[in-house]
Amino acid sequence: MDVVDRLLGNKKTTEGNGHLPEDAGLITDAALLTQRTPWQSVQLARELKRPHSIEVIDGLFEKFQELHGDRGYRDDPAIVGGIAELDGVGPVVVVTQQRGATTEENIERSFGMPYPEGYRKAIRLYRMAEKFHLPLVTLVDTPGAYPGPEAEERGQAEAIAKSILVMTGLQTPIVAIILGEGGSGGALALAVGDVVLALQNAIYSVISPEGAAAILWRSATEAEKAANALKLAASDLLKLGIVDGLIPEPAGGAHTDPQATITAIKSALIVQLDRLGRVPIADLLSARYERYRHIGVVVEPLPGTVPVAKKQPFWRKMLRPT
Amino acid sequence: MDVVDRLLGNKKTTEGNGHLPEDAGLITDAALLTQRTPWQSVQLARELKRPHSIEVIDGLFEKFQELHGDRGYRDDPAIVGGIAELDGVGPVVVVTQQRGATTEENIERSFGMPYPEGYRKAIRLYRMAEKFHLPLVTLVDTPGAYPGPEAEERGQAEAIAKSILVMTGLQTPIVAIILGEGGSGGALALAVGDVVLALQNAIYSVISPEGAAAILWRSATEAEKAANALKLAASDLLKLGIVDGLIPEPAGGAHTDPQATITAIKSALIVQLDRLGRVPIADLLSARYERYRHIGVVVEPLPGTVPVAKKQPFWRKMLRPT
Amino acid sequence: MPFGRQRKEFPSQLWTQCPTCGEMLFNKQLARNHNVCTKCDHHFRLGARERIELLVDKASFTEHDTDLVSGDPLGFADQKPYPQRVLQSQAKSGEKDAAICGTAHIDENQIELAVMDFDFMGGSMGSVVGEKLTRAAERALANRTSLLIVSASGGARMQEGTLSLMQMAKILGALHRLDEADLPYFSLITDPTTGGVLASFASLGDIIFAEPNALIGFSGARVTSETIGEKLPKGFQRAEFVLEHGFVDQVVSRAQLRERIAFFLNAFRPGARDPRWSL
Amino acid sequence: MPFGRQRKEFPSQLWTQCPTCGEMLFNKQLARNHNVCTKCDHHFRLGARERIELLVDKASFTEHDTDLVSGDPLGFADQKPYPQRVLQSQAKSGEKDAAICGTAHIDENQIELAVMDFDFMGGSMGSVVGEKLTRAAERALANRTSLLIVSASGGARMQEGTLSLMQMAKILGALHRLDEADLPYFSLITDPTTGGVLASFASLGDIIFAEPNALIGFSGARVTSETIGEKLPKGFQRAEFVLEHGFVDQVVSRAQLRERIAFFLNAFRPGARDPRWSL
Ligand SMILES: [Zn+2]
Ligand SMILES: [Zn+2]
Repeated sequence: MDVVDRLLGNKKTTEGNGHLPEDAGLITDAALLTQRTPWQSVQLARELKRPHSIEVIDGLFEKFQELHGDRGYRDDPAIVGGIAELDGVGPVVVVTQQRGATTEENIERSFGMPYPEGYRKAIRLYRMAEKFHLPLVTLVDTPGAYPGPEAEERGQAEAIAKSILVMTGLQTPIVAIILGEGGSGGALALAVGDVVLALQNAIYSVISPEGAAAILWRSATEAEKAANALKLAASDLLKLGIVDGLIPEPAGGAHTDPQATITAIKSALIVQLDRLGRVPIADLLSARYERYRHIGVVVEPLPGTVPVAKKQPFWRKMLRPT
Repeated sequence: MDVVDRLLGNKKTTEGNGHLPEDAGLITDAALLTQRTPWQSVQLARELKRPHSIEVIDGLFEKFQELHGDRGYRDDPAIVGGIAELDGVGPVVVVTQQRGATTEENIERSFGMPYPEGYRKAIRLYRMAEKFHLPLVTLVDTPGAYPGPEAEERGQAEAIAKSILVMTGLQTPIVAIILGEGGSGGALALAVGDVVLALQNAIYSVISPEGAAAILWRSATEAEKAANALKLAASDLLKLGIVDGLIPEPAGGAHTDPQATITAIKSALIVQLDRLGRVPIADLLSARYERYRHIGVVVEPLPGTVPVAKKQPFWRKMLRPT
Repeated sequence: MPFGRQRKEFPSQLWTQCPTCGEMLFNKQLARNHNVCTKCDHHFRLGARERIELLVDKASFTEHDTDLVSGDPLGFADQKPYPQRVLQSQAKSGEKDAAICGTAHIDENQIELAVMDFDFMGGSMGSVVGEKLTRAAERALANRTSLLIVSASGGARMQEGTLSLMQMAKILGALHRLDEADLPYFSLITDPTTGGVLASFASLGDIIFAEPNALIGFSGARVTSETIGEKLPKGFQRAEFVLEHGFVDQVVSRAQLRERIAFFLNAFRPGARDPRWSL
Repeated sequence: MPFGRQRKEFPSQLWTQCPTCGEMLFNKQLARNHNVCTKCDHHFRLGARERIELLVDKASFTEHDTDLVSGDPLGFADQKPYPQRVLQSQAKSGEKDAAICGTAHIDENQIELAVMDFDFMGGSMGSVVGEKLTRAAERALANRTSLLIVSASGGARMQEGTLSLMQMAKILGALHRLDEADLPYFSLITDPTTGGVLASFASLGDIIFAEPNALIGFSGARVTSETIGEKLPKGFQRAEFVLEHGFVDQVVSRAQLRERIAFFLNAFRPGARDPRWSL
């Protein structure tokens, strides 16, 4: 079922955006959401006390061993990755961005804005997951890739592009979860997956509301307007088919009860990895290709050329929760 | 036929070291060589007027288009590579080290001593050869990999290791030619091939004679002694099975008639690429594996026949000052 | 000499002043020289249609997906509604969106060609550009031919929000299949190419060409210099700078582009491969 | 306090002074602590046999290729003939050459293990080391098990000239086959690991461990600083420095090594892989 149909409302609401059945307590129908304004989501997604990646990793996994380095230039602390043990699933590869909890940590981790070597470390770990047939779990939380001149000189654009390319063809299941802020290409470089989930108050945008306001409204103070226009809130992303399901947060937001949030993430993750684990890898790759192939809205006036909804891969039925 | 047999002289001299039939005017039997002392070879191999890589490329190929960059840090001028057209063979990928003809050029090209990014550019081109099924031709001429601290920081060792690893498994024919000085690992990173040729007065060594003299004779002035001991001259490399054939040079050395030298290189290259082109790739890879698998000399007596030294208290040797 | 006075003597619709050497250039002559200054080789930007004419064998270009136009999935409006911006750009540029795609021949090699048009909303990439480029890659895969993408873009199109961002993954998914099939993909980066376009297909060609002095960067130079609060190195984010840093294979001036691309098309042409080498 | 006076009070065959904290350590106790200073965690070098004992499940090590010894292919002699050096090293170290290889278990995972012995001619790599390590990799491939190589070496062995250099390609050829078969290769880098050993198998593990403060470098620090004629940065070529620069996954102190390696062996164990994911 493609995005156009979804936008026209030709979808069974019980199937949310049609990517996932309702299971694992995921929100798959935006209509069921207690609405917040996009601007409120921006605030919550950036909330300093919101559980950050390392805290989430500690809560999600039995054991975690961090692996360092891109094998070419430097170990970037803004990207944290390694091997972890997940209850009932076994070993997985985890890759995430890490913001700091303190100013010192933020400086060390460049506020969760990775350098090219960070993305190259991520690529190395993606390939490790593929080589050893381990599922890949990514946690996304970044204002964006680091924009400094050194990052430009070392190929920020190439590193992001390569990371996305590798993920599109990686021969192992991938679950990507937007934890907080999904900042443009710097986030996408970790967010190509078979299933993409977002926390209920996460945001994911092509540009920060401030950036868009500065360019389109010529005033950074219009950030709230931009946030509304950009449809960057999780509920919008669900409607647009960019994320497949939302992980509920406590009423006051994730930071009011990190433990409950992490528990919700964990149960969602286990269910999704179990589902994907039952899909033959070749089908997984075609489905991943189709997932992105159908994102976007185009109008093609010539009769008969408007893309029709693709029939679901055969394994979709057998993935209904039993 | 393995190296031990060769060393024991159990080989048909007409077959040289047994790797290649006599063809294309190659010298495959060291006995047929007009002998020079190793030290004379060292001088000739380092002769400033000796034809260097770019000059050789210009002479060998119809067209050459250089490709730049490692896609990660920098374009290293000490490594020159690209796509070239070879008479009767078609397009090939060429990768080489380039020393300078002038002091300025030598400084720009760090005297033909590549940085890690140089080897990473080479690896990128090796893989391009594989992807597009083009044979790979490498020309080796370097005092060694650049030994400065920046090179260490950017992973000189990793880059060389990776380059060698990739060549051992590259799914396309490889002909490596030692033009002048083959300086240790920095040379080997370009010199793993199905066929490895050397110019008659080239040298190829695990360490420079000066370096060996400083360490083993504790005086750099013993370099000539070291050169003799190291068996680094082309004729020795042929006997040892490290190179498969020698390309004859004009009587006075390559620099006395670069054009004649290049013509000899060209005819040898065409014959070898034609031979390799007729080998199915799977067989080529096994043969390449076996080629290196059998280099080296070990003695394996029946168990017990080797005198066993009596052990010291184990903590004695552990605690030798570090 | 005082160009201020000079310019008056040159009606601007007929003449253009070269920003590099100051020469006043007769527009028709400039166009005949593919927008390259006849005096100092300064490369002005070149329109998408002129670019195609420059690159392909005469009359060999067959355009595809000509009627594909943008929707308004977000109902986006800033100072103007998005659909209105699109209509204005269509009127101004005479194109339906920021990419023109088709099948063509270069030196008798059939290729799929996609050329971005900076004149259309700054060459920004939304769903239409994503769809057209993806189809071009899929056609190359189906026809077992090479793909050439000419980039000129400010990046992803804000007015389609995160959907524009997703086009990066959509196109790269198709390029990954091309790569798996060992089919050549060439990227030609022209002035300016930034943001999400550089951070996806533009940076991943088997061979990457750039035009002289083209602006090539991920973040806008403004953002970048603000990040460190200092001036940027000379030539920062220019083609020659990017070449030195290892991310571009060749900087090629416009006059040689076609022949240069043909060289690699011929070198990588399946015909040029020796079947005896294939597994 | 004046260690000069102190040392007299400690007969050196019984006591060792820690170069980091200055503590006088009772040798037997130091050995029991696997040569790690009980006061400041300084890691002394550890012999190959003790290393094996430290890493593998009790009594699980079966040695292979025990009698493999070096020839003298070059007839090499510097101040002493090479064969004489070898005999002396054999006598001094009690080993036949600079690597000990065998099959063992770590946390019940069968692996092929190769441990270099710095006490034997500085752990230098000649034909014997090359042959033994290659056989170890080939056994791992044949048995579908993991391979662990513990490096400690000054590099290639000069006395076998270019033949020593070729061992790098020989071993890497075998490691490439291991990689193609998706079998895990672990590299543990110990003090010191330099030259041709670092520039081959030591730097290419799926996971690379290093011991604290181990010297890890391609060129000797002397050569390197002479190259630029200045002093080197603090910590240059030490494990922690190499970690920061991205070439080592983890710096692990000796006490945790076995458990840490076991973690990855279990994570990468074919049993741990879900067959449903394989193509
Ligand atoms: Zn001009
Ligand atoms: Zn101590």
